[in-house]
Amino acid sequence: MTGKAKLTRQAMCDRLAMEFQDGWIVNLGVGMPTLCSNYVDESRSIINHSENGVIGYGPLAAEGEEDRHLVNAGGQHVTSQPGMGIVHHADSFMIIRGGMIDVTVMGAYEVAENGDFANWRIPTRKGGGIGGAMDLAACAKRVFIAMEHNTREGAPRLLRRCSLPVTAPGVVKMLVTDLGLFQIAASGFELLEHAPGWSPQEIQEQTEATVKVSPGLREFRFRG
Amino acid sequence: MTGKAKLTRQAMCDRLAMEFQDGWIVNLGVGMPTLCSNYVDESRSIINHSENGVIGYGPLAAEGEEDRHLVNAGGQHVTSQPGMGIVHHADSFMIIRGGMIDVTVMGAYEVAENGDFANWRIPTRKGGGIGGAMDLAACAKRVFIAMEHNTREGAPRLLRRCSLPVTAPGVVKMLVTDLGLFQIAASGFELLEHAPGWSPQEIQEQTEATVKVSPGLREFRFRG
Amino acid sequence: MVMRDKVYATMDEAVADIPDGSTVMCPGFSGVGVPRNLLAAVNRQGARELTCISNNAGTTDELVDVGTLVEAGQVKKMICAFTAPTHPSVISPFVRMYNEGLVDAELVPQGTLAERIRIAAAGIGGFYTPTSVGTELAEGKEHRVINGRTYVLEYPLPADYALIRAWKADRFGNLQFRLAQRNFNPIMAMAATITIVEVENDVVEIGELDPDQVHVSGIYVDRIVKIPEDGIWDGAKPGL
Amino acid sequence: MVMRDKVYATMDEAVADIPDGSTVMCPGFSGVGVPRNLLAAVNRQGARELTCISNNAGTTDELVDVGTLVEAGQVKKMICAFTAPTHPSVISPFVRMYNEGLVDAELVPQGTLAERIRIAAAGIGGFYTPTSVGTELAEGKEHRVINGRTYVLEYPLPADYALIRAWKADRFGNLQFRLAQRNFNPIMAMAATITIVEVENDVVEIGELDPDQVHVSGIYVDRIVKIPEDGIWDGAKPGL
Repeated sequence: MTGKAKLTRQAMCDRLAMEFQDGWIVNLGVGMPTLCSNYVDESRSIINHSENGVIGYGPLAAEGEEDRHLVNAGGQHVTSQPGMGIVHHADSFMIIRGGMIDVTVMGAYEVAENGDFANWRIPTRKGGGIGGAMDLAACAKRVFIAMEHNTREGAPRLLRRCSLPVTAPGVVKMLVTDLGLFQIAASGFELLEHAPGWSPQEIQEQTEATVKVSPGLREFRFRG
Repeated sequence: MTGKAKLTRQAMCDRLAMEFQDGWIVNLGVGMPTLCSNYVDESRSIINHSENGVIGYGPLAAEGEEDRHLVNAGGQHVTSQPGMGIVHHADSFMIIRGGMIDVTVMGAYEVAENGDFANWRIPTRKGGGIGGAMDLAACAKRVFIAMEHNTREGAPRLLRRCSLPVTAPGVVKMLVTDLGLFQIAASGFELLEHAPGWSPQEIQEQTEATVKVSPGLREFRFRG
Repeated sequence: MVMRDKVYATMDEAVADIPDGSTVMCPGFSGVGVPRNLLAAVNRQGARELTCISNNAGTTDELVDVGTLVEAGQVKKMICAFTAPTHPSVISPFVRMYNEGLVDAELVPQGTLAERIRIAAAGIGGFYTPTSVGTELAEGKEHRVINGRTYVLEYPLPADYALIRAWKADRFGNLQFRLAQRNFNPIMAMAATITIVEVENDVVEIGELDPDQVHVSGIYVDRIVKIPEDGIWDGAKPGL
Repeated sequence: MVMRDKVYATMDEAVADIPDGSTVMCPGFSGVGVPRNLLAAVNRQGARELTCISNNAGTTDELVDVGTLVEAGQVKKMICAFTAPTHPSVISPFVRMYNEGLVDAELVPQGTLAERIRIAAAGIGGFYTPTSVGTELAEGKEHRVINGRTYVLEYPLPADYALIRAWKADRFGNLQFRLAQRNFNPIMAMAATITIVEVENDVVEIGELDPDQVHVSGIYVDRIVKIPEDGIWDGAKPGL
């Protein structure tokens, strides 16, 4: 392992959020992905959707100003925003299964070059935590993943095939790690942007799957 | 045909309405069945449900006092009533298919001794008019029918088997005609109450199916 | 952050791009909640070979409804819960044309119609309903016994366009309906690719509707038009 | 005409008849809309061998939720969307007992859970969903390709009782929810045989709620209890 700096979680999520297009409906998974909401391009209309049926909520509530009835899917208190609307859980998943979510951003344990990903179960532990992940993964128009490039022990997470039970097969379109931004095409992982100071070769060394280098490879873009 | 008086439509529907029990949710079909709502036992809570998602509406609106947004399934303007609630069409049929309707009252062309009835299609004419009848017939806890005992031409309508395409098989529990009140049991039509002046024998003569006479046979009960 | 403003100036602009051959959802029940102004605009616009999904196929009265499009020869097929008149003597334009073979139709029980529309919006591939079992309409459909009860399999009914009549809206497209006006409007608004709304009452600023009292989220709505003073109203105009 | 008054004086009276072996729906999501007072009453009442349907199986905090019943040994089986902790270090009573084989569980994707509850209320025998296709959870389930997409068949999830937390109610049982409190509450209220509601705000007279703004019709509600001053509130009490 090199001692070079890796991307912060906030930088990773800001970068994904730059991909959100005007008019998109966005569902941000629990944990790191919620950081995507910190990057807001004021010229774009981005609608936040949460599994519990809150459509169009605003930023996190400041401490002491929480509305006890208003939380996102991660249980964080969020703020009310003009144009917000509420539906019940079955109607909320009509939105998800109906294909209205333009992008869902989730964390993962593993992502494979065929677009499979795994984030709900570790076979050595009993049970699993699915929540809305399988519905979102199967039905959102795009699945983006934000995760560390390697496990804490340094094992690779960008694999030829997932070793863990998958959440949905073949759905991941874009992936950000602390080493760069990737898209998944028919040919597998393609490195679009590399963390400053990290060469494609160095990133390949941290990766089990083959990393193809995009013809337009550039340095990682930070919130500007 | 005899010249004896038959029951009026209002008397027929009042009689069925006497069967409505406290707490029942009632769906009244277009036409004659809507007359059932004229008989109101003030001590009973009867909730009117209409296919268009109006739950708990009140009596017909007086002329000049119609609310243009409030109609029942027959397109009649009805009145608002305390406790009323509105749902959309899919949720309205959740109520119906979900088995929440204690009784549906409908008109029919024919009723058979096995509980089949027909009210949606005449094979000599193209097309049919189903509306909510098939959902109600298949899913309400009880199906009551109100209809004339014979066709205008004098042909019987209480049959051994329906000659017309059925709306639902084996569902009719109670039937009122202008000659009396019947229940349908495993053994077929059972005459419970006869129109004044009509003997069971005379009623049988107007009927194709066998009419069993109830041990408790009595004269038809009018609104008291 | 901004939310999109979806207000169009006229009914005609809002329906201008509906091409021939489209599938169009037309809500309304017993004359209430019918998008009469949008239907009149589609009639003027002239799109043909339409498949229309609606509870009924038009009445015999003078008001604009889906039957207006049928009578004008714009409709190839109706998908609805009534293809014959309730009274044999009441012959709507649709009934006459259907009897003459000038328009096709698919007859669907009303609850099945509503749920087929809902599952089109809900991303569900099919559902098992007890409705129609044992009738002519179930012939040829897949039957299945689940927990001792017999059901038939029904499939989703999506559409390219939904024409919606709402009571109130905000400029983002959050909608409210009044009383029996609701009927098929919310589920059709959710099931169509493009949803176009005519509004009886005010189109208010974003933020003026209580989020707990939104009947259809604006994420489902694409175009909004306020019914003009000289538009088609049912009875008295709201607030007058 | 009268409408039934369904108000009960206490939580304990409202849950007194829940027998051992019942299936009980427990809504709530991220700690909001959880029927904490009714769950506390069921805990006092002591019904055992319960099957509970809930998004999750309880948290590690001190607040009463379905996990309270699990920890007390009242629950035989959980049907929920989480049977493992999100963070391996956060071991709720349920997780510990599940790992030790003291409680059974069925793991269901959240959208499938919601729709299975809804179709139980809707009289539908089953539905085809794309969710879970290609995963371990779809193994052994019937698959079907409809219009080129693969779905799995899922069945209804009914219950004997639903414990509901609402914002407002009238005495007939028409309910309103506030913001994210809505979550599973409406569909569970509709799907259970007996629906029991704890109300945060006022229980108002019949006729005081706007019919257009009723989130659950009173026809689905059997018992209503106002949360008492010394009941279990989330944060500050409403209106205070």
